[in-house]
Formats: sequence, C-alpha cells, structure tokens
Amino acid sequence: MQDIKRVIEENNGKIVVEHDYFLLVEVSREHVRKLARALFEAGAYYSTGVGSDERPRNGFFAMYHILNHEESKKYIVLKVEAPEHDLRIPSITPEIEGANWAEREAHDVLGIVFEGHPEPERLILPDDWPEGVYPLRKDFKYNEKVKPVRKEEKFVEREDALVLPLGPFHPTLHEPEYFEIYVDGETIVGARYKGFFVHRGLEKLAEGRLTIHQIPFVAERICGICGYTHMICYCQAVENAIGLEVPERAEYIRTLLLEIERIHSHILWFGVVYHLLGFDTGFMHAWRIREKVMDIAEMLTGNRKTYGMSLVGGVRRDIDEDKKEKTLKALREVSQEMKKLFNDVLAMKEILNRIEDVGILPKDRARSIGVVGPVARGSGINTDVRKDHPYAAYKYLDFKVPVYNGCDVLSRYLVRADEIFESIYLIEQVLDQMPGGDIMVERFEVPEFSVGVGATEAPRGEDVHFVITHRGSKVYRWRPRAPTYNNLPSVPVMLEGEHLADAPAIIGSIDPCFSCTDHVTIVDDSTGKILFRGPLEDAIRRLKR
Amino acid sequence: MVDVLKKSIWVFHLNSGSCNGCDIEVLDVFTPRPDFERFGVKLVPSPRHADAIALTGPITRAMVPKVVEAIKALPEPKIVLAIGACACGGGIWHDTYVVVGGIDEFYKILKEEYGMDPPTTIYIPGCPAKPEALIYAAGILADIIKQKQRRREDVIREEDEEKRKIETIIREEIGSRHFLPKIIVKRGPKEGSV
Amino acid sequence: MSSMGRLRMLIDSLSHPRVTEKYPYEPIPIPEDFRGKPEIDPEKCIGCAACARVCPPNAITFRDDHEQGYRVLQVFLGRCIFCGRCQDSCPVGAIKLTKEFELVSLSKDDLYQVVKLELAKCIRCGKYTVPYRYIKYLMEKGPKILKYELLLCPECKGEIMTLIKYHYAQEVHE
Amino acid sequence: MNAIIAVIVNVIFALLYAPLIDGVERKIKARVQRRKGPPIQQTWYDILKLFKKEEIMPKDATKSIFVSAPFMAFLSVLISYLFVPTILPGALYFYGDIIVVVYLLAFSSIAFFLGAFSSGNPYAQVGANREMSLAVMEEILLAFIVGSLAVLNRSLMLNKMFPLEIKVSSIILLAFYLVVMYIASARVPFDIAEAEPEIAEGPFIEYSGKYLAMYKYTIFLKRILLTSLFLNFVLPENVLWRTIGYIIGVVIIPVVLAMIEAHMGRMRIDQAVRFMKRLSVIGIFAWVISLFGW
Repeated sequence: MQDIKRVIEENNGKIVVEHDYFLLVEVSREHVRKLARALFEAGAYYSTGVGSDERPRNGFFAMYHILNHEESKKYIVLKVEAPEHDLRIPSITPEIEGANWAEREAHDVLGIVFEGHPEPERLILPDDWPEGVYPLRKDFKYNEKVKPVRKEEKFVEREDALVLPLGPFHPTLHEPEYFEIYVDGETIVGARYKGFFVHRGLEKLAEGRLTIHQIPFVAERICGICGYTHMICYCQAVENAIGLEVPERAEYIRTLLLEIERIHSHILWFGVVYHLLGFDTGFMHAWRIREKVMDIAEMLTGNRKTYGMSLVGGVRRDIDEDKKEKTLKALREVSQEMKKLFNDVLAMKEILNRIEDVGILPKDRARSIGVVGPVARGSGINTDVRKDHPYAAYKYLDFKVPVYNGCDVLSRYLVRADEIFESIYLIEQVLDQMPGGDIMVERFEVPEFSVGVGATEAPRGEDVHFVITHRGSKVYRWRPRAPTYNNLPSVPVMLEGEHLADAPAIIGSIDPCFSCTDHVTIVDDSTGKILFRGPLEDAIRRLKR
Repeated sequence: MVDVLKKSIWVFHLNSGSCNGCDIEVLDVFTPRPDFERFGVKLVPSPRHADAIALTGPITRAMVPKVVEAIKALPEPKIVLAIGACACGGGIWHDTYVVVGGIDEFYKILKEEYGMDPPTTIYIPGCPAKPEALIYAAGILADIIKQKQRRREDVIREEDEEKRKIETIIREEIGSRHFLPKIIVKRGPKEGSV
Repeated sequence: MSSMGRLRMLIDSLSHPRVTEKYPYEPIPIPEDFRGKPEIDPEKCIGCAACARVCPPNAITFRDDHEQGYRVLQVFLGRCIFCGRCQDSCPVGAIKLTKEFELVSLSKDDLYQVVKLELAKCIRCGKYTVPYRYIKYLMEKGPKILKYELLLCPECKGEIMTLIKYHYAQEVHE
Repeated sequence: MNAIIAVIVNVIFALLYAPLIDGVERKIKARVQRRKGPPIQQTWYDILKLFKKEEIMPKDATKSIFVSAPFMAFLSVLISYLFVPTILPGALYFYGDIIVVVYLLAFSSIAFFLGAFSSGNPYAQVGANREMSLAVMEEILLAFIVGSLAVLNRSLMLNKMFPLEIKVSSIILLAFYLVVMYIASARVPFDIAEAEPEIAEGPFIEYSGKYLAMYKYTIFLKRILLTSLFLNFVLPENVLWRTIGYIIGVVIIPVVLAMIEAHMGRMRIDQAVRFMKRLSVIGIFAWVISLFGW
C-alpha cells in the first residue's frame, strides 16, 4: 500500500481521493506516461480508460485511466486534463498495450487526440458517422439523429490481395461482429478485429434521459447473459461515489444471484463450445441442465434472465425459506449432471484433440494486454475480483480460484468447469449464512461530481464501471467496461499460427460476450492469394465474362 | 391437404445489436425442454433457406444495410419475427443517436430509401421473450392457437354527482379563504412562481 | 477407451424420460412472482403518471388531450422491459405485473393498452387541469395545504400564489 | 420386363422412403437428446415447402451452372437406382455396372462442387473445397472396395456379387464398406463440408427453393442407395426372406447410424483426411487377402 503511494508521488502524481476501493490520482500531461509505466512495473494492469467532457464544470476535457493493482487491493484512477483549445494528451499505449482500445474510443466519442498512438483509427462509431461530431460531448443531445455520410466500404481491394469476406451474418454465436484473419496457406499469421455493430449509445442515454434509479436497468441490458453483474457493478460504483453502506442481507442476495448467473453463463458456454465442435447432443444436454438454473432464477427474481433485482442501495425482492430449499435441491441436481457430462465429454477423443494445445496465450502477453477472468486464469494468472477487491458478500465466504497453466483452450475449459462447482459451493454457503434485516436503503443524498469505481467478477472476467455523479439524481458520466473489451485484443495472439478450422473454437474460448466468432475475412498475407480459391474457380470466372 | 408452409418454418436468426438476451432465448427454444423442432421450426444459417427472420435488437445504424440485405435475400413469402422489446419497439434505447429504434422505424427507412414493402411481421414482446412466448408465436403461425393479446382501451368518465361532490368540497374550501373572492383576474407576464 | 463416454451418455439418455414440455397444448407452471404483462386497472388508476415518469424505456407514456378533456395513459407492451418499476411507484396499486406472457400479436396495435381519464376543469378559467381521480386521491391522502388549489390550472395557480404572497406581505406590513 | 417393373417400383420406393427415414432419424436423434422431436413426416413437409418457395438468383452466380448443378446431382443419384435393387430384387445389370454406380456417386459430388463454385459465395467455396478433398478420399476408398469385389467375384457385374460369399476378405470388406458408407453419407464427424457453425452449410448457402430441396433430396437418396448396396451384399437370394430382411435392414441401419452420429464431434478437415488415409491401409489389406482368395 505504502509502496504504491510512493510510486505515485515519486512520479509527480497527486492523490486527490483515497477510498477503500480506489485512489483518484491527478497527474499532468507531461508525467502521465512515466507514471503509467511505473505503475505497470509495480504490478498494476490496465483495466479501462474513460474520457469525459467536463467543460461545463471547469472548461477541461479529462481522461481517466483506471489501473487495477491487485496487491494493494485498489483501483488506481489516473486523471489527466486537457483544455478545449489544446486537446492533446500523450498516449500511454506504447507503454501499456491494453490502453489501445480505450484511447481510440475516447478519441471517437470526445475528440481527444492521443499523441503517439500506434493505431489511431475509428473504433466504435459506425463507418458512416461524420467526422468531427463527437457524441459524448455535452453539447450533443442524446437523441440527436446525425445524417450519415455515405462512404465506400472500408475494404481496399489491393491489387495483390483479393478480399474474401466471410460474413457478415453467421449462425454461430448469433451476434454481428467481425474478424479479419490473415492466412499463409492453411495457417493463420495475423488477425484484426472489427466490430462494435452493437454500439447503442447507452452512455449518452444514461447522461441524457435517465435518472440514477433507471440506469441499473440499462446496465442490465448491456449483456443478456451476464447482465446482473453489470447491474451490481453500476450500483456499487454509485454506492462508492456517495459512500453508501448496503444492508448485509442485500449483499448476500446479490451474491446469490451473481453466482446463479455465473453458473448459467458457464453452462451456456459449454453448450456453445460443443456446438462449435459439431457435438450437438452435448449442446442439448448442457442446455437441458441449464434450464434448471434458469428456473431458479425465474422463481427468485421473476424473470429468466433480466433479474432486475438491484437498485442503488440494495435489492428489490427478498427470498424466503421455501425458495432457499428449492434452489438447493435444483443446484444439487445440476452439480451431479454436470459432473457426468464433463466426464463423458472429456473421454471423447475428437473433442479433446480440437481443444488441447490450441489457441495459446502466453502468460506475459496475457498480462500486458490485460486479459481478465477465465482467459487470464487459463494462462496461469491468479486474478479474481472477488478475491482481489472483495465486494458484496464475498468477503465473508470461502472459495477457491481455479488457475490452470496450459494457456490453451482446454485450460479455459477446465477453469470454467471448476468454477461451476465452486459457485454451487458458494451458493450453499450464502443460503446457510444469510443474515436477517433490511434489504434496501431507501433514502440517500447524491453529491455532485463525486467519482466512484465499481468492479465485479463477471462470468467472463473483471467488469469495471466508472461513475461521476451529478445533481438531481443524475449521473454526469457513466462508463461500463465489459470483460470482453479486454479479452478480445488477445484473440489475434491466440489465432497466430493456428489452423484455420480452429478459429471458431479459439474465438469462442474467450466467451465473447458480444461477438460472432467467425465473421472473418481471409486474406493471404504472404502471397496475396486467397485461400480456398482454386484454378477451377478461375475457370468459372472466365466463363462468366 | 396439409399446408406445408405452416408445417415447416425455417428461421434465420439475425442480431441487429441486441444485448444477447433474446438471442440466447432463440437458441434456448431449440433445446430439449421447449423443443421448437416439434413444430417443424429449424434454425438455418442462410437467409436464402429461411422462411422467416428472427430479428432481435433495436437495429443499430451500423446494422441497417445488413438487415436490408437479409430481408432482400429471404425468398417469398417473407415473415419477420420481431423478438423482444428492442425489436418490437426499440426497447430502452429507442431514441438514442445510433439506434433506429425498432422494426417499425426500420420499415420506414426500408420504404423510403430502398422502396420495399414491409413483410408480414409478428411481434413477440418480452425482455427477453420467454421461450414459451416464441413457441406461442410458432403456434400462431401454424394455426394451432389463436392470438390472445388485444388492444385495450378504457374511457373513464366520472359520474356527474361525483364531480359535483368534488367541486363542492373544493369550492367550500376556497370559499373559506377570505381573500379569494377579492382576486381580480389579471392577465400578464407571470412573475416567479413558488 | 474413447467410446465409453459416448455409450454411457446414450444409455443414460435412453433410460431417462424425455423432458419436452406439452406447451402450448397444456399451460406451463409460472412462478408466483413472475414479472409478466403490466396491466392498468382502469377503475383504480388515478392518472398521476408516476409510472410514466419512472418507466426506463418510456413504454408508459401520458399526454393530456385538451380538446376532448382526457388524460391518455398508454402502455406500449412492445417496448416494455418488464422491470416492475411502475408497480413499485404506483401509489394506489392500479398497475400490476400479471403472470401473462403470451403477448404475441400480428399487429402493433394489439400491443397497446390505453386508459383515458376525464380531466377536471379549472374552476377559475375553465381549462382542463388534472383528472378528477387524482384530485379525489389528493383530497384523501395528499397534504392538507394543497387542497384549495387542486382545481386550478397551473397558470391560475401561479397567479393566485403571487396574489397570496402579496396579500400576506400586505398583512404583515399592516 | 420383370426387371423393368422392379426398377420402377424400386425407384418409387426410394423416392418416397428417403425423406421419410430422415424424419425417423431426426426423431431418434431427438430421443437421445431427451426431447420429443418433429413428426416423422417433417422432412417431407420441408421438401414440399421448399418446392413451393421462390428461388432467388444470387448476384455473382454463373447462372447456367448454378441452376443445372442440382439437377445433375439429383439425376445422377437417381440413375444409380437403376442398377442397385432396393425393395425388389432386380435391376438393369450389365457388365461393369458397379463402376458406373461409383462414377455416378462421384458425379453427384462434382455437381455439388460445381454448383457451389458457380454461386460466387466465399462460404460455398470453402465448403466446396472441403467437399472435394473428402470426395477424393472417398473415391480412393471406394476404388479399393470395387477392386477387391472384382477380384473376389471375378466380375464387375453387381448381380454376381449379391450376396457376397462368406470369406475372411468379404467380411473385412463389408466392415470397411460400412465405414465408407458412413463417411460418404456426410454424417458428423464427416459433415465438414456442410458444417453449420463453421461455414454455414457451405455448398448450399446460396441455394433456395426447389434447388435447395433437390440438394437435400439428393443427400437422402444417396444415403439410402449406399444402405441398399450394403444390404444387397448380405441378404439371401430367396425373394421373401430378402424382402423381409431388406425392410428390417433399411430401418435399423439408419437408426443405428443416427445414434452414432448424435454422439460425435466434428473433425477438422486435416484430421478427417488423415483418418481416411489410415483407413486406406485396411483397404489395401482387404484387397491383398482377396487376391489370395481367402
């Protein structure tokens, strides 16, 4: 703890707010790069970055870099400011690879220029978005419709390389995302991700139309699989910002539902992976078992997926003895059946062959990209927000964090398998130890411009929300960061040198929350020739002319 | 004679920027418990094979050309299943800057910019739509069950007596305030209200 | 042996019954607290529009029809996210989430529920103000001080408030 | 004359039965996944529906090839039924008809390939490529079988081979044939060319309406053809027993295969090709012992 403070002070950082959960550090533009480097070397990894337009307050734009320092159990928020007339901030991407997307996004939505960024391209806005319009600036209305600028497709058909777009729709993970994969013969030599088709403008929406009590429901709809963890994460960020203590019983109920969500999400993932490997019966069995978890969720919360259980200050519904018993009974069945399924499937050689030693992500690369969750734990990094930054009721509970050193798809598979049983164990403890009392704090004051950070361990990894509160029960800036945002940049590393047919399973192995695994463009990098185009096809082309 | 168009419905799933909740339910409905295949419904990987598009999501701007493309590729007779709050009415993001806001807004664009008529649409509300709701939709398509949800409009008029009662109470109350009858009605720019 | 797992799985599946439900031929069990279709009980509704204000997706909207003299509350189920905030906020328990989930319809029109409540007239200028129901509710449950201005439109209310202030000020002065 | 009636009956039987047994297979797969599954006539509904739908011509397609490929595939499999008896014994036999059957099957694969390439869709091309590498391996394996059969029976006429004499080599050959049959009928793990999650039903992706129906129908017919060929090799000559045996066999074999298929994961194309290379060693072995006359 003292060490990290010393590192900050030695590098000209000024600690403004000291919270149990995070440190807010102000640093000038000249020193940010050095400080970020020093923190990274001290063991912090890049969690997320948030740009904010604070002109109405002081005439400055601000960039918040959030780093996770597990050792001292704190998030370190670096705040860098730039005036409107000189919107330049030195990029820290050359120092920490993980800052790449966050800085590009801040440029897209606010127009902050990051000097020395290696890849300054548009990231999240649609291609037909006009230049010079920045949606997250305060002078842009949340429901303003911008006239699209029609542009040619971004693909430049090179003379020596034909483009083979495999997409844009694909049945695998039922989501519109896009990877460009460069292949040499049959082997993948590089990949580029192109996505954000599902950018829905929710940050702006939250600042514009919604109040602090409505945002949890938007947060829940960031992801339809792990929505509840986003909801909790937002609530915690606001609670941290206004210094609110949540009743203990509410914390236990939150934990219970978070773990139920983790189980359902992991079983879902197993089903999808089996489907990707062509083993549909496995998919059916996994999802049949999952149905029991969904029933518990429906019984406890009233909906199968969008639990809608939390607000800032607590939870909305209580649970009784009868529900506890039903939950335990169903989970025991789930545990038994999943064990059986895992045993049977891992005995199948062709499945094992396709996930073992495939999609390697070495430990050091994993660290510098800043991957989180099962992907990190499959690469031998012992990280888990539940242990590193305890929240909800996890501080009272006993559980293990599975870590595997294989760095391949199989390791990620095993991490998730272990986590299912660990979650069931956690739920048993929660139901056993749950204290009585209130479940909600009804009245509280919301201060103006108070900064809060919340983090949860989503099924896919660390989930971070950053909030600046505003008067009148509003938020000034809200930035959710889903785990996949950190995990996706690792996919190109995993794909390198692998067989093309393994691409779906590898992309699927990070459990991409919002992407379709194989919207790929296949471009042969070395020869400029497209794979899968033989002489016969040339003949047909000639016939056509 | 069996109407095979009702006995076999192949569905192409199209996510237009949804949160995944409905997408997962679209998959879920094919799993053993709901078992969509009972009604001859099958997920197909190409819109050309499909009879219906299962559309989820509020249709983000980036997805508009792609949704149009898919609808064009669908052979006649076309059906669109608008699944979930987002597809039916834009959901919680119905008016943000990158979202078209639901299938009806999209049909306007389809008509204006591409000159196409909207296909038959089935609205399946829910957030996310329960698998059973999807089965219900298939039931309606296959003529097994009838649509239950109907528009409801209630007009509430108060009894005259009731109105008079309220008015009398209030008038009495106002009357008891000695200053009120003296008020002279002045129309002009209002000053600071309370 | 790699085929053992398969065989076990096959035997296991065949020795257990199928799990497919009978729906839609038979109803399925719905849990007690299920959050389904929100329904406004028009008899109870007072037209305060609290639900419309908390609704995150604006599925519940209200407008005042000054021509006909109605407050029109409209629930658009197509946009509803079934969060239940309307139920929490309703002061009289008029809007409730039911267990109904079979909302599928072939036309958008069928997804609306509309409640029209008659508006009261301002006793001073005759313009429409708020629904009678709301006035009645406030008279019973609302804070005492408000009563006399219930039947006034906002403009008249403003004028009267100014006059009252003026009056009191004079009183004090005297 | 009898032969012609038999052929007509056989072809009609195959046409009616092939989609029906696919429906049964779907039902069986549903059962092992513990669900109810579609009615057994579902595949018929699907095909009839596809015939009712509109066909869409893709922009980039080479029209003549694109349209004729499904017919070529369908007809080549249908013509094979002239030489392979199904429910009734009796077909058009002539010298070398087994080679014609093998060629016709290969031709249907080539038609898939041509149709896919003419569609101009990248997925289809990936699928076609995979289809082709599988088809080449299948051909090699079938060549071993035909070679061994020719040596065993000293003939290339199918009716001389029905039923096969019981020998060591013929038993190995039949077992080998079963595996090849499984591969050739494009079932998991060898449905690499049509893999749904990877390349979205590859070769068929641009097809719609009746062309798609024709392709689907071709696959079902091919499966029944291969099954019938196997049954002809093992069933006795007595007409009554043969017919009973045939009816049982043509139901049981697809059901068993469906159960196996349900419990398999898909192979990668290189893994599949490697697997088939290993198989060809067994083929050579069978051929060698048949040369010895065992």
